[in-house]
Amino acid sequence: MSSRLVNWFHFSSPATFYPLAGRLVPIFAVIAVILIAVGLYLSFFVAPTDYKQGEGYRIIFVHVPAAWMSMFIYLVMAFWAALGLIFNTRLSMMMAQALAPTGALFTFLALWTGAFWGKPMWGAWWVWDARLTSELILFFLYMGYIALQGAIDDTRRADRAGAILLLVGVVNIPIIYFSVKWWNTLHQGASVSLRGDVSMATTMLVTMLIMALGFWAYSIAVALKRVRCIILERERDAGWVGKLPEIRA
Amino acid sequence: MFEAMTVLIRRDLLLALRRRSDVLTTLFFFVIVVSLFPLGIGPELDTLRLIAPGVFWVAALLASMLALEKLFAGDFEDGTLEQMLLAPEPVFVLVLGKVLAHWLITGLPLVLLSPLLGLQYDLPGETLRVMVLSLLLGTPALSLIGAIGAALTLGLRGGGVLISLLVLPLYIPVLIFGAGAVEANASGLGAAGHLYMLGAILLLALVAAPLATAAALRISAE
Amino acid sequence: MLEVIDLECIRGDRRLFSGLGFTLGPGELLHLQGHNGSGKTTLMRMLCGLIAPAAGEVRWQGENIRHARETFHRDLLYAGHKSAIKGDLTGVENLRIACRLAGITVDERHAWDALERMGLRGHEDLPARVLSQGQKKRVTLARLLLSRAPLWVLDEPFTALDRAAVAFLEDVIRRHLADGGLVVLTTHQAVSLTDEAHVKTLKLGWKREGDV
Amino acid sequence: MNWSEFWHMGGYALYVWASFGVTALLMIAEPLLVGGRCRNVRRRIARLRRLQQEENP
Repeated sequence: MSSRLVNWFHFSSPATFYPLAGRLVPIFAVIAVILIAVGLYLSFFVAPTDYKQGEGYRIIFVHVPAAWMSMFIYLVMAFWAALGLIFNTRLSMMMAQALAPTGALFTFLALWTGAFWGKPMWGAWWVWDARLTSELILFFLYMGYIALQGAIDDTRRADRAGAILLLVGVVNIPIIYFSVKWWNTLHQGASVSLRGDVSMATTMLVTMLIMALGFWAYSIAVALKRVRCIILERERDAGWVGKLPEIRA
Repeated sequence: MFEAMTVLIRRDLLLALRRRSDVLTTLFFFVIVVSLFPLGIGPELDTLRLIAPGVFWVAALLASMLALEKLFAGDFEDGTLEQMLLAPEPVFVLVLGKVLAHWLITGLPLVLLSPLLGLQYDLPGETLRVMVLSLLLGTPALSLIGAIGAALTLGLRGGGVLISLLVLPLYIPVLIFGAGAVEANASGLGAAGHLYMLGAILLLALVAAPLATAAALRISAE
Repeated sequence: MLEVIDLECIRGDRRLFSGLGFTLGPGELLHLQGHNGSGKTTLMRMLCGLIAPAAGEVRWQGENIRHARETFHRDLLYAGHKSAIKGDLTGVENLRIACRLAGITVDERHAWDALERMGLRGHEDLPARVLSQGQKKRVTLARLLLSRAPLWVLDEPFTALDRAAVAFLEDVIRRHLADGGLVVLTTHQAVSLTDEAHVKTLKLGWKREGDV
Repeated sequence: MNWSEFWHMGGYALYVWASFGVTALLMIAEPLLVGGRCRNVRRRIARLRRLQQEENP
């Protein structure tokens, strides 16, 4: 076993990962705050007013990163689920479970901001645009995973059942997106998609990237904090939990 | 190799014959849902003709999902599921048999009945033919994908609602291409493209779904 | 030959047992003892491969059962708490289907004969739901007469059986052991099976490690 | 760009501030909720351990 593999597994035991996560949470939290602050400044004061949509288009600086994150987090959850099933490491299952609420949050935000952007631009709160519809279905997938986790008491079964659902879901996402796109173009003709016509000035793209990275750092911080809770909940009888300073105090 | 599978199929069909009520409830559910819409929307035939594909497909989808809960529940309670997991055959082959039997009991009757119900919506012969074809390709895919949800939620309280939450998002492509095929045919676009896609989804489900269901069964039966 | 090496089981964040190890050779019977909830049933299901162990492994004929799943299942017969019987099918149908699922084709006459020897004369073709608990148990155990699997894992086989059935079942098990079969069973009744040389006991729950 | 124009957001004030506002709200609420959950878990474990110590010192 190469040394790299050995120490990689070293962190896969909850006891060693718990303190590491504790140190990482504040670091990523600070990164997130800085990036989002810069992103907000850019999106309000630097990005030019769009000639067609005026100031309203600035909503994309929240809508797009949230949509990216909702998809990215689901893929990361599926990655942890696959890892957990193959190596039978319970920690990766916990990571997938820790990411779920944050992923659902970003999906909801993507839908919320999409609606608030659609109203002034297209006159309707909800537009059956291919991307928005797929986002809605992704939200159902998140809700399904969280409901399944909640319904099973035995944590081992909950982990592995959730992992299977994630893998089945991740295989279906391209199919769902393709079928929704086909359905969308078929019924409405090539409807102008929400972002199709906004001229992508470089500053806008940069702002979106910075906001996305900020959201990414935020997700890691929240997920790591939540995974610490999950580890404590599951390892409450373990000896090392008893010796923790915050428990003994 | 398929000997145990055929045994399972014959057993489930025998059980369905012995307990006819299970078969009929799914069928009547489909009939009732399809008949409700004209009452809700009004008797104008041209509007009915417009909404028919969607109504039929959503009704078929809900009927198949309702029947899912009983797919493994009976075997789980009386212990035959354990014997299935301990059979010398690969589990996904047995799952294929179970799902095929389930489709023969709940899916096929819908397909055969839909032309009759189509008359309620004054659908021309050609549209009815495409409707039956799309349902014939779609309902097995629904059963295969639904089986994953049934296996995951085995023995859980509130299983029925949970299954629908897990499985509905995965049903959407089948619904889109199924209803789309009928609608495309009615509007003269030709349904070939949709039916091919439906066939592709069915093939993918045939290959992948039993494997996922087998793994889920093994986890749930622990 | 059944080998269990350093087996550990965690159920719902609680460790039921760990470091469990024993071997069972042809003609030997392992009698699992322990208070309720000590993990007897869990261990039996783990021996069958229904439950994945948290650590350690179970080997049959030197091969880990998780790798050689199909061949192991051909040699295994598991009778759990549940009857594994369909209420709507008759005793004969249940028996024939159970055997076909285990890979043994049994014709009508053999099935009737097996059920008769299990004391179910006249009840063979009744739907199983009308049978009493004891009669259902006999239909389940009728598979032992027709099975060729060397390894039997029986969970509380004697419950709900009357004295005559218990005696008959002990005789069946004795003959199976004599033919070089292996049996793992749990029971609360006093069991006078074979001479002590071949009977191993494993106490669970009293001590961390099982003493064999 | 003075402040009143900024808040006005070219007539899209409602939409822009509803989007950014809810995003900010949720992204502050979630860490607080998780923090609360962690504190409860720690407190419960600490109480359980104290009980165990009293039972068999």
